[in-house]
Amino acid sequence: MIDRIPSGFHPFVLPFMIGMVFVLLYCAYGIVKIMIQLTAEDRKKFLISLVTPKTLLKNIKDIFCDCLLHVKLWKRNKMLGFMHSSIAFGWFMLIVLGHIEVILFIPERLHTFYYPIFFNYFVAENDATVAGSLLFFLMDFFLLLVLTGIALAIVKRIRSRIFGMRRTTRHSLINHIGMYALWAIFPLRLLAEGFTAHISGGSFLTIPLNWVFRQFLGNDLNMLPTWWAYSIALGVFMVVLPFSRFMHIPAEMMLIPMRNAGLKIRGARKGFARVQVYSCPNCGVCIDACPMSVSKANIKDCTVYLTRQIRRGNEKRIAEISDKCLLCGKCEALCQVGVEGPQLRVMQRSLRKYALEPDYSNIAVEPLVEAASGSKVLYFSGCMSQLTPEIGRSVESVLRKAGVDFTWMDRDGGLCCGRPMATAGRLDAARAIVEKNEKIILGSGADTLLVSCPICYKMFRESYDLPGVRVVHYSQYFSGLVKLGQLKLEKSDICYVYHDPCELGRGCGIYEEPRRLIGLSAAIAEADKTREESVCCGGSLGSLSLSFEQRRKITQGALDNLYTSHADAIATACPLCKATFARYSDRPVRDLAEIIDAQSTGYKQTER
Amino acid sequence: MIYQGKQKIWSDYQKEIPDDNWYYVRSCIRQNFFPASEKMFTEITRNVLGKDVYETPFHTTCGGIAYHCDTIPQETVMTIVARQFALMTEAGYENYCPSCITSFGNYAEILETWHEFPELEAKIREDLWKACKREFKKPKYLAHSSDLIYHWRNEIADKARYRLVDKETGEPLKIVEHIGCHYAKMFPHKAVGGAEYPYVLAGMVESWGGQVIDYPERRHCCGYGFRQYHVKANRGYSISNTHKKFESMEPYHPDAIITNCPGCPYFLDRWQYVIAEQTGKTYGRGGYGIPVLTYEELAGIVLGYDPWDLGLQLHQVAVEPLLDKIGIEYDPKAKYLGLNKEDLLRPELPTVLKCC
Amino acid sequence: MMDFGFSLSKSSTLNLDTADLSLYKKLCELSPDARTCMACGSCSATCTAGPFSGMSVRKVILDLQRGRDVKAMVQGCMLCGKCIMVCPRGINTRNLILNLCKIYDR
Amino acid sequence: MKENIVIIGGGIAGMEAAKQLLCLGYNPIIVEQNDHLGGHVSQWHQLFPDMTPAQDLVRRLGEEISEANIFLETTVSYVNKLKDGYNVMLNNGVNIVCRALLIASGFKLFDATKKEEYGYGVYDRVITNSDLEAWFNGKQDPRIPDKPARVGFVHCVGSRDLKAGNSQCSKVCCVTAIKQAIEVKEKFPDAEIYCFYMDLRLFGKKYEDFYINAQRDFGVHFIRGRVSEVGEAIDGRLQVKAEDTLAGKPLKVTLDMLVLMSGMVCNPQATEIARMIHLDMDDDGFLRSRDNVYSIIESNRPGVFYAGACTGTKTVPETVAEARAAALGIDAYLKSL
Repeated sequence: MIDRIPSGFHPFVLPFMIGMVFVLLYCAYGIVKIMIQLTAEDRKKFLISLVTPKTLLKNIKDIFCDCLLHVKLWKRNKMLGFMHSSIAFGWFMLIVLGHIEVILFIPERLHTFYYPIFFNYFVAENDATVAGSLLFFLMDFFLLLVLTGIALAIVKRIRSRIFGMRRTTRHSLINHIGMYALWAIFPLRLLAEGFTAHISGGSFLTIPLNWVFRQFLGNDLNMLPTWWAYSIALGVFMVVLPFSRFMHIPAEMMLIPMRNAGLKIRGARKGFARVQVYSCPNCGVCIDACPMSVSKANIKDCTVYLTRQIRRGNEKRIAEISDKCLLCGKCEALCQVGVEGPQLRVMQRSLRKYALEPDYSNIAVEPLVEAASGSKVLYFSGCMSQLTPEIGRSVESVLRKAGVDFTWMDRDGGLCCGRPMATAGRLDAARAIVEKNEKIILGSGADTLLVSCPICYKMFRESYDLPGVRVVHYSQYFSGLVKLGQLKLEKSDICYVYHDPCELGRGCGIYEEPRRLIGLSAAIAEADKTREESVCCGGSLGSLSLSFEQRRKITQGALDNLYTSHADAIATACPLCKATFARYSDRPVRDLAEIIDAQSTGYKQTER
Repeated sequence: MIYQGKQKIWSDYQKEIPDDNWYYVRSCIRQNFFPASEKMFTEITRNVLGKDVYETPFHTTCGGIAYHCDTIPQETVMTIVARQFALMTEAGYENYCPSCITSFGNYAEILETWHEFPELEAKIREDLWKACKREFKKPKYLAHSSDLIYHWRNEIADKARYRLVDKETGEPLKIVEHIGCHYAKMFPHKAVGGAEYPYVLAGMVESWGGQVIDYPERRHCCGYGFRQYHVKANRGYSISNTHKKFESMEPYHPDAIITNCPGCPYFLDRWQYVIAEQTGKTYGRGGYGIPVLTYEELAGIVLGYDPWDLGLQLHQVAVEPLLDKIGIEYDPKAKYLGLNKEDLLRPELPTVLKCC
Repeated sequence: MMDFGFSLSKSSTLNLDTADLSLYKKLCELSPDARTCMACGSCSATCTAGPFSGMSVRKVILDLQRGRDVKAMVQGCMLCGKCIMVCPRGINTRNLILNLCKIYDR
Repeated sequence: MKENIVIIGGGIAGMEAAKQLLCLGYNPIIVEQNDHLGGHVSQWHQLFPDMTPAQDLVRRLGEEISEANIFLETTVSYVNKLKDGYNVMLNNGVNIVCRALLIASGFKLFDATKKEEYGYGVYDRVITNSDLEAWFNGKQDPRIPDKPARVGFVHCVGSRDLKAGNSQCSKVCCVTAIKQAIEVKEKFPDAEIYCFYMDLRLFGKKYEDFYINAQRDFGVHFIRGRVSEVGEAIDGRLQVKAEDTLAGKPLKVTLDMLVLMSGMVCNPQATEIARMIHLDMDDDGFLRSRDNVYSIIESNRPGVFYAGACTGTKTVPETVAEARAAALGIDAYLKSL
């Protein structure tokens, strides 16, 4: 292998170089800007995590698995996984191998950016070595891999269903330019290397192609234009990259370490939120995930369009998209990158200025503290449970059977937990409610806060400061009672399909306990979409603007999913889900607590 | 306003009023508020119209104010009223004419109650006998003294010296009529013209040349309302009611208000001063108020009686602008001279309301 | 001004001639369903915050329709959304309150 | 020779019954006091809930009974019971003997002048529901301003009102008020419309939709409270007072026009005939049916049948259905003799 061009330069590398330098500068600028936008505490946390070996290793592993191999996508759909990993990993390998070639054969040119990219143009094969032919083979192999991926990508644009996607994103012009440039890069590279293979050498792909070309075109005149074209495609792609969805490639590499460092979205548009927005690859997985997509009118309100509108700064659409969302969290659960759509929306809502702010200064907590005092276990049923009073009654009955001494904090009504206020983005007002409840709970002297409403449960878990108080959902608590033998469950022959409430499942990660308890009390079936993919009931308080009619369609969609199980009845563990489903369901809807109450006997009763 | 529509309603609410032989009973409070009014009634009916109008010094209150203030039970009021009827019976009359609207309402209510519950009437007869050994016949006709003036309005018009017209322009004066609540609101069919559009005062105004003003709050109470005024803590309500009426009639620029109840002229007159003091607002022209007259005073004016003999100097709101407009001759210097021509001294003048 | 020991009391009458309905009209642009309220009171009866703060969506809507101030009531709302669950007319009451908070101008 | 059946009243009940009786092979004879058929419906503009033109209904029925004997501008002078039927003497001298008699004399609109406090006939801008329908039908009405800014509707005028002599609900006024409110709003899009109601009784199919439409799409204001009094201001506008029972406060508003929803009372003609042949009257002032569940069209006298609003307030579809039922009832009765 010898250096063919004495100067080691040709003008055709310029488009690539311009693009490359532009991207690098842009990313550097972006990193600095985001670092500045982070709070001092977050910045410190992030920087420390980068030098902590454990997180560093995790970062490398995650970046390799997520960005190159797309492991999550493989799990979701093999075609989709193959398409993405073939392009990402293949391209990555082409770059790595290009560098190895330069290091092996012309190490003095390593300082140029472009040599590893345009290697075949700049070299001539003077002696065929085993290493060289192996490298050439690998280069052709990975090029073929990438080309396969590109071919699949083109097919996906036409028929996304093959890839398990009913709907895909409608891309913007700049995304299209980026995409076509990306698609063009590798065929052009194949052409360029094909035209050059008789000089530079090649392998199973490029050599036969060179032979074919030479049969028709007996000269080298086509060589340079194709290298130009290849460089231009690269240049265009890189110049477009920061303004297109392909920004997710560098952004995700920032997102992963930040997430691993434990950062949370704090602002609406800046810092980590910005990284999240840029990390969205616009793949459109969230469109199918979104329960609102049952209505065509809502498709443009999925997370992919939120990130796009935030990048565009279209405030009207940002507000619309943010307000409509149910905050069910399914898009986040299914997102390959991990864009936190719901939290991003809440932060957009928090930007809104209200002329009238809540004022709870008149509400005295003392009588409520008094009402809550007396037992170590404090039961909070939540305000929604007043619309489904069987839940509270059943919890009460089960606790009695199990001989648990408890106080029902909001039997005669209590303050809201504050989550609805928080989801509306009114974080200060939510804080004011939280503080009132904190006073009541801490003042009660209880050490366990038993919660039956997942909405409240999530709020108590995440936003309350309750030192010395264990916050527990009744499914967990009842599981404990069963384990301790304080509660005995008897199986009935009813078959339930369990609906994972958004706030309990995706929100708090509780999937197993309810299923175990139902399994002990009855037969259980699973719906088509279940656990992380469970479909929101449509009643969620997350949405501010969805109309009753739109919600009805969502509920119907969720019910249709549950009906796939052919179960006799629907079980859930959320008063809101229960009330919402009960409105339209063609079969009974029961709360977990009701099922347990019906099928349980207490320790004391079994003694007798 | 469709005048024919009102006429149609008026025709539905006519009452039979005998032309002569009336037993007249005075009001408790009118003689203090507007002392010449009742005097003028007897003067006009007896001397101008030549009617037999009998009165006796032995009659008492009808008990209406105490009844409406919830201080005596209805049986007591009925017994008082029974005694009044006994006096009439003893005097040989059967047409009863109270001067007070509250009394008129009281009598009407009691007669109606006895009609519906004859056993109650029997009990009252017994009570009266036990109390003062008197017996009575129920009056054959009950008419308020304004009903009588209404009945004789055209005769008065024939004898009138003045008409209710602006002497400069010849335009009819704009007169607001205010009917006491207990005149028609309880028993519309016992009132001339009914409760919604009473005709008793409107008829006088029309006969005597004036033009009746119908304004949105015409039906509203003058604001007296017994307990509203008598309990000082409630007086704010009382004056607010009056204020509401004045605000409503203001756009019409009435020349005078004519009333047929003891309390109404008093409150419509005196509250104008208080409203002026409290809000700085007056409702007549040039800082004056709107003169408030009883129907007897108005009858006296058109018949040409001396305004000071009619006691008009006892009104809070100055009547001179009205007298001037009609063209009535009077001696301004005689305003505060007593019957014996002795100087009664000048009253203290209000700060806002202009009072000559 | 002379002190009589009493004065004109403020009228309790709702005067629609002088009532300022601009806030209600503005709200109806954002939440047209506000118009369909039939004052059944379900929202108030179920209100979580109501017993503590005096909030009542029914009264808020009615008072807006009569041009009266609703500040204190709205400030007592905790946005729990139970009223949406019970509204027989499907009014998005929670969004209505949020919109009202947004445009409030008194 | 077809059998005569006298139908008293040529409104839609009489017309529909005549049509059915013709089909059944009888000779219906309609006695109508007005110079035209169709009764109140013929004076109406559009019918709820489908906004059907009232004239279409009357015209259609009129075409279908062209073979019937119709006496217009005719009243019943005397009816007397014969051994097996009735002798009906008309004021034009005609004498008819029939075995079955159908009373379809309908209702009379409550005379709104009786509610003196509302000032119908006294104030310049107070009209009734039927005045408004006449105006919709193109009749000039000087009481209706060119561009009213505020229009009020008073429900239950002469209905559910002991003091007006009618304690019953007139049934159709709520939905009629809403219909007319929408129609007025369509004519005067800038006008604010206020409906003063005590209860909204929107019992029929599509009526509630009407109500929601009026609220949502036409912004009609519904104020719960009976109007207590109406006064005329100096500019001729009307000052209306009511208790806003939802707010628990008195309410007042100045309107450019007020429409009184006059209720239904029994047609005096029915009372007159009832007296002649001893038909029972109900305490609501309407004719008393044999019972109010199963035999609404039957009277207490053999051969005398009822249809429509002579037995109580009825909607148009109810009236038509009763007329059909009455025709069948007469047929069955005559066949049973």
